[in-house]
Amino acid sequence: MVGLSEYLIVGAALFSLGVIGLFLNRKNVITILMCIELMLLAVNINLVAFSHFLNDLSGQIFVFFVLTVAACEVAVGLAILVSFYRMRGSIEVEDINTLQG
Amino acid sequence: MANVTFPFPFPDHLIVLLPEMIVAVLAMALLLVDLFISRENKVWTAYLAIISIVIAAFATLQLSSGETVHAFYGFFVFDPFSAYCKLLIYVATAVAMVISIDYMKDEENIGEYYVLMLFAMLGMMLMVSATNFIIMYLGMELMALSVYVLVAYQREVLRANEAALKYFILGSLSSAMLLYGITFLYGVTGSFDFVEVGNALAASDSNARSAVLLGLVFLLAGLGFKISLAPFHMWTPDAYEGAPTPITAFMSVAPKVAGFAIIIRVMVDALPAVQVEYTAILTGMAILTMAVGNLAAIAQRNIKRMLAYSTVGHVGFVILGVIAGNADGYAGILVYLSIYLVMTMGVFAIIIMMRREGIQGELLDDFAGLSKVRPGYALAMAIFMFSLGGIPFLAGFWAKYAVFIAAVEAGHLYLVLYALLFSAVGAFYYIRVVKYIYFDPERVAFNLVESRAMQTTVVVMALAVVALGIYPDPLMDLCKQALAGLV
Amino acid sequence: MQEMTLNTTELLAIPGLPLLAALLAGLFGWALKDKLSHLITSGAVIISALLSIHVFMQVLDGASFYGDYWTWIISGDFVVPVGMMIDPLTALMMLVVTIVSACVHIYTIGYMHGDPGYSRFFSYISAFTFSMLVLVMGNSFFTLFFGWEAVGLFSYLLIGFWYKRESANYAALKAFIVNRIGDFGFLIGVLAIWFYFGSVDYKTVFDMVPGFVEKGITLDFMNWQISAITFICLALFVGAMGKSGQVPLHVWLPDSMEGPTPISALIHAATMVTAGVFMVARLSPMFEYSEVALAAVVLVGATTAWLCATIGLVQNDIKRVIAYSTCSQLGYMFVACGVSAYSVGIFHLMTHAFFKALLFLAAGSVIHAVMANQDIRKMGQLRKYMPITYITMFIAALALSGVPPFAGFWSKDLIIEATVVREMGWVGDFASFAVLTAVFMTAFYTFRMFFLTFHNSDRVPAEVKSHVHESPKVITIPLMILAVGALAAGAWGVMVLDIANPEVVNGYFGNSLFVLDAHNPLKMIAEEGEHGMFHFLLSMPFWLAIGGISLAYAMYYRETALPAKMVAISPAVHKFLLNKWYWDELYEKIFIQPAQRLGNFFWKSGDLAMIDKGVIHGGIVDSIMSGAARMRAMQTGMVFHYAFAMVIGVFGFLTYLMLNG
Amino acid sequence: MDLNNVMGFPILSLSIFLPTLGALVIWLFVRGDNAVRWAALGVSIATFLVTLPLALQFDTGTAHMQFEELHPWISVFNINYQLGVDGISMPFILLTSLLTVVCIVSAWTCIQTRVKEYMIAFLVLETTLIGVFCALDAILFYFFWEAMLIPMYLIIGIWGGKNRVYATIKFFLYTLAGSVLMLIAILAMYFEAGHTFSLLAFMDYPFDFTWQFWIFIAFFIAFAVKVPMWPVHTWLPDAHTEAPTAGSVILAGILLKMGAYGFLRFSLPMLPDASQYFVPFIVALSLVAIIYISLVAMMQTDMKRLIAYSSIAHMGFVTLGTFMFTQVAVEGAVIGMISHGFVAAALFLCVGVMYDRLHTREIGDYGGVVNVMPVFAAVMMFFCMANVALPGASAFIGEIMVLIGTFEANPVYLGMSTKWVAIAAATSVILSACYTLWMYKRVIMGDLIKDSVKTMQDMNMREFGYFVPLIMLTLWIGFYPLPVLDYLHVSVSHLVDQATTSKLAAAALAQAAPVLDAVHH
Repeated sequence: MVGLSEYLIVGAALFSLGVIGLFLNRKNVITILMCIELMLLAVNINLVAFSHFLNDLSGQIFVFFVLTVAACEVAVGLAILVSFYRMRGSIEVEDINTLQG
Repeated sequence: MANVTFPFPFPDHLIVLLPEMIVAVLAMALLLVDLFISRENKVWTAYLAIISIVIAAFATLQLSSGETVHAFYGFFVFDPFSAYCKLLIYVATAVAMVISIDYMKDEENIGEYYVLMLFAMLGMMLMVSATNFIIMYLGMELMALSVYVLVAYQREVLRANEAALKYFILGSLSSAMLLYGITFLYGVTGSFDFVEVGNALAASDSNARSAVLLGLVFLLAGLGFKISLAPFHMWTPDAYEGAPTPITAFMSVAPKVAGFAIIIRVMVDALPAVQVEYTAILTGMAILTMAVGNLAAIAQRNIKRMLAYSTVGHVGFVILGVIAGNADGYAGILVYLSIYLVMTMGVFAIIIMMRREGIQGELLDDFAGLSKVRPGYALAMAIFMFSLGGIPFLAGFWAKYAVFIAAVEAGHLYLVLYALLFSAVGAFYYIRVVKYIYFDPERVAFNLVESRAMQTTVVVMALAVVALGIYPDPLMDLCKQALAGLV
Repeated sequence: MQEMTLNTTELLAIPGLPLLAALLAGLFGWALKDKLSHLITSGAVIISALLSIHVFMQVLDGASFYGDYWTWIISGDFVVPVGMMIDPLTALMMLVVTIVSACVHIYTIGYMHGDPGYSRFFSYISAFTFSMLVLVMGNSFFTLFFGWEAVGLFSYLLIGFWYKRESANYAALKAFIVNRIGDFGFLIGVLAIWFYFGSVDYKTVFDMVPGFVEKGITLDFMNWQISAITFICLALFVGAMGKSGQVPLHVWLPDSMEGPTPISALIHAATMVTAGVFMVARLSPMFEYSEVALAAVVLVGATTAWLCATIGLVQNDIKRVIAYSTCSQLGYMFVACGVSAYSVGIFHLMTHAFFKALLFLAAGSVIHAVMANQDIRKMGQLRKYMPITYITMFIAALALSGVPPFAGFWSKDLIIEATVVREMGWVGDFASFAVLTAVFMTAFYTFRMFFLTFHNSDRVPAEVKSHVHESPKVITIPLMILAVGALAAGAWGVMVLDIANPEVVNGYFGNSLFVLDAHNPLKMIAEEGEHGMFHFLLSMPFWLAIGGISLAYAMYYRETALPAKMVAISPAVHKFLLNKWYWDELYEKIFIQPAQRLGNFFWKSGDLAMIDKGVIHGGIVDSIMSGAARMRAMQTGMVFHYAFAMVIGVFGFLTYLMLNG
Repeated sequence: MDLNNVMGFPILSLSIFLPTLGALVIWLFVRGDNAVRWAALGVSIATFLVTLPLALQFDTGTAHMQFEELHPWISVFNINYQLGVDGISMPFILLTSLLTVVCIVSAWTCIQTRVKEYMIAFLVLETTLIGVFCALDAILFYFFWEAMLIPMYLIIGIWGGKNRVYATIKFFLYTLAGSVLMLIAILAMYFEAGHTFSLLAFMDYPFDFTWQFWIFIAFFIAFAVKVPMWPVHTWLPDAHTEAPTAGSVILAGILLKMGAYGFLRFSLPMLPDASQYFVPFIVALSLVAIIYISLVAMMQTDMKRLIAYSSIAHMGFVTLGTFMFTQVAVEGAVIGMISHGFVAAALFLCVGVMYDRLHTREIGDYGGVVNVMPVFAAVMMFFCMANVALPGASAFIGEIMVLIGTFEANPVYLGMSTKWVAIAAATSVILSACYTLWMYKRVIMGDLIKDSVKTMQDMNMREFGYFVPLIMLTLWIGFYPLPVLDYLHVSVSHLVDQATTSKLAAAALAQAAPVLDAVHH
């Protein structure tokens, strides 16, 4: 029987992967976007799992909102990234470094 | 599924959403209208946007009766607290628009700029009125997404893009954390509603404790990010420096107001059961924040960056009001934010005017000798700086006073002592600006880009700082009343 | 018994007139011009002198005065009244002060003629006269202190009168600071008096002394105890030492000769420097009850008398010789007071005032004649040019040496006798030895100076010679007036003032001085044996004086090789004396330099290095700055660092909660 | 006839705000440097005249606050606009208004740049200074106390000497660091004493010892920085050296007094037990100030720095007297402060006069000034002698009273009675003469050798004019201090009563009260 904790563990693993990927990856910003998606995915798994085990629909409703917002977020993010690429000619994470100190 | 029964009577208080509706509708309308405004008359977009805000403000004032009114099945609340916060947000947005007019007049597609500000404002309005994590999240994302774009608005400026990118990446991370935290709270309590969460938490057994704490920490991380609490502040200097100056001004006030409002609401409604824990976490954050903000600001040469750190430092002071956890503390936060708004907008208005031919006007050196050429602006800048430093007869003193006294009342004497010492350290970089203005000889010519609107902004803000400094009673009274429905 | 009281207005006028004149001359000197300035000031002081004589006559007839005029300070119990106390002691002092001052005023008209600071000078000396009168006429320790400080101020101003001269400025500074060391003691004495007696006026305090002594109150410092009365007396005596140039605070007095000569006569011979003696005499009701303090007075006085006499032997500056003799004579006066012969001490003070003022003024006349040269090696044979000066100086020299019947003899002889008679253990023995040998030395150096100046060979430089002439009348008349004093004051004192009369305690002074019966030296002298008119022929001092004069005659009357031979015998001793026992060098080494080094150390190492650089900059500012730099360095600009910080933050807080939850 | 009681005339408010109102008028309506000068002079004189009735109508028979004004200010926090003076604060108000006039006159010609800002800064400064001495509400006190920093920062920074930026920032931060502690102490008292900021309520409230201890330390640091006491004094020489003449005058004349006034107003009456407890500590620091600082003063080569150090030494007497808890000593401390207000101010003015001519403060650059400036030399001699505390000068009255009070205080600390403290303090008699007169000798006396000195002109009537009132006041208090002492007597004896009455018994009672109640029920 798959219980709540298994779902949560999966969620936690995904979230951790996302987080770790976020700061271990120094190459490509796209990867970062994917990591963020991964984290949101973890959130959604959590929500759905809780929703199911609590018998409460609102969690699943929230998942839809999160999905929608995530889509918007990616759209905005990619737009900014494109704009950045035009100016900098690179989307390497280590090249995002003019502002510091 | 025919017998759908609403758990509540059909929403009959939709009227309290009137300001949000006005803003939403007018913002979208403005997006269309903007297409029909010729390039030369783009300034009208700004005026229309400001008018929209004025209408919304008017609606808010009309609606506010001192009562607490819920709408949308309790997803939304209109109470004096949210009304006051919204008014602050209106003012901040409107002033940011006023000081944008000159700064942004050469940009392309300027119409969208103001519309985006309106949307960001709408997001904040939702945040301050949210009584539910879902609404809170939506408001927050609406605000954040709009601001990401605004930061990157000058597309041909590298650092603006970079700032936006960083802000975006970290903002997304923080959203994810926030959501992750919310899921655990939901898992323990089975609700997204603040009050229900609060009740459920109070009733929850110790088995769920680690889940609650996990949720709490992630939630605070997400909220802390919005108001730049260390260690979640690191986006702040970069985003502030890269953003167009009016947006920096906007960002350093309006989202902070919304952020603090939502933090107060969450703490009061949802998390009283874990007050000890969140107080401990916030204390830790406050200690870090005050140190980071005030120390790092000393080493800055760019005034926008310096002000970014100064914002971080101020946030460290403001959070004392939450730590205090009493009505005085929350009122103190409102006082602080109101006064901070006035001071910051004034400072940024002057900074914007400093951008002149070939000079960004953002370095401290660029201010050298201002007093000899433009004594009026110099005086205003000095007033703002001393006020930010918390020296009395200027309003900044009362801002600090209002939160500190609440923290002392709650028994956080040492924390206040720590805060006061760092406010003394912080005074150093403020008076250093005065030093540039008054004591140093001028190095470059001052051909300031002035306009009536900017001048008015500076004068009004300076007068307000002095007036509030001498007689802050009405403001304090107002802020106290604003808390009537909340606590 | 109804006592005769004195006219208040008259009493007030005595110090008041010089003050008024001083203010006029000082503030409006630029408008008054020289003539009016000296007329106003001299006139005021002469009137003061006449009034003083009048007062003195009345006092002789038994009149006295005691009263407060106003209150200076009131604070809680602390009340400082300001008033006057006129009794025989005061009256005599007033007499001496005003007469000498009047003579000096007149003398100054000639001496300072043409000086750019003419009216300023008159203003100063008039103001000084006022201060000195306040000092002697006051009825409380505060008036005494006021006068004390005020005379110090004017002494300072007058020593540095010729402000262009570096040496004068230095001397003025030195005089003031050394005096202040004395004042430090005085002040402590006053504090203690207030504390123990709850009053600062003489009468109240004096009345309480016997009862106070019986209580045997002591003062503790750590584990060391000292009787309160001794403490008070010693503290006050430190003040007296400073003002009266007693070893080891004597170093300023010879240097003060940098001032114009009238000043040396008035302030540094006749009046101000005797204030210490006056104080001890005035406070005899207190000193009498402290054997330790009296012994200290004797010890210091005798040491000074002897030590300064030895230095005087070899000095070549005419004024310095006289200055060292002043120190030495002041030492005599203190010895007199110390052996409880207060009346004799004051008597010597009076005679000394006349002959020493005369000596200085005559010396001034000489200096004036030889164009401001003060080196006796460059004088000689001056008697031919300035007979009046010569004669008056001769009188003064004899008086100083203690040759009868000149004034100095009477007083000095009594002092020596009293010293010898009084039993004070080793202090007494030392004092007897010192005062006796000093007589010899005094006579020797006085006449050495005298002969070198007026006899011996003519060593006056040629370019000066044409200028040498007798001084004008304004200078010689005061000399003659004082010469009368130097001649007759001693005899007058013994005859009129009954100083030597063992039957009447304190003679003329009566109750104004206080002597315990057991201490009364005059009685002891009387018990020793009958004193006839020509008793002096049998006394040692007389013969010592004659011996000193004779030796001086042998060595210096004509130009001889003796002095050089003497020097050759023991050059070290000569050098030692010539350098004044190296007191200045000693002070330089043990006080001035260490103080400066300490000041520098405190400043450089304490303030600048330790506090400013160490704590403020190195500690606080640096740590803030390095904190700022570190914060700045943490903001690397790398997104993954920022994200990492957030994650660390989250896990940090989570860990904290889990551990403390 | 008491103006206040009869007519309810807000004379204190008027004194406080008249200068600022004047400054506002000058800022908005007056054009031209000379017009600004005259207007500022007019305002300052008017303020002085307004403050005069405080002295004339003062009731010396009561220790109660007089000319009281009480209006709610910030009702949320129970902060009131409460003003009032007693015999201790009243003289300082007059001193402030008088010295401001002197400052404005002294800056007549030597300030040529930004005259208007200068005058406005001084008038605003006057407001804050008078406010400090009038305030009877702790927050109001703090308000004025801190507000003073702004004009002072600008005065030193804009019109100061070469190293002015360092000096003014140092001054600002030193003082600010001290005063934040004062704020925390005030807040702590607010909660302990039942949500009031009234100084009078603080005085009556029985704080227990722990509270007193910590509050005292916080206040002490704030006041000690201002006084300044060793070792937090190092801002003063720098600030004085770099400040323009009038800035030094007001700094020495008034600002330093605020610290000692704070001790008298806060520490002694509110925290008597802690004050007693800390006496040995403060006595030690005072003696350090008197001896150590005097020695340091002696070695200075910069005249203003020397006088600044001498100020610290003299303030050592003030703190010593303050913490002796005897009527004489405390009155002496107050007189000492007033006197120092004249004397140190005048000495700074003297240096200013010379500085205006040669633009150097180095002692070595002068010498023989008396030859060309005889009148000035006389004036400076007068104030040097006053600085040495010669009797007849006001400083003497202060010092002797402090010494008398110290000598008779007579408790035993560290195995030594205060007699020995008084004796150690009395060494100032010697040391002050050393540094003051040595400087005088090197600067004023001597032959005219330096060419630059030869060009100096004697004082003009304006310069002489501002010394005259200071000379007269120094002499007046020196010879006839009774009128001033009359103002002090009742207030000081009340203060001494407060300071020597332990609050601990009452505090214990107050803490026991609930317990007792519980027992009864």
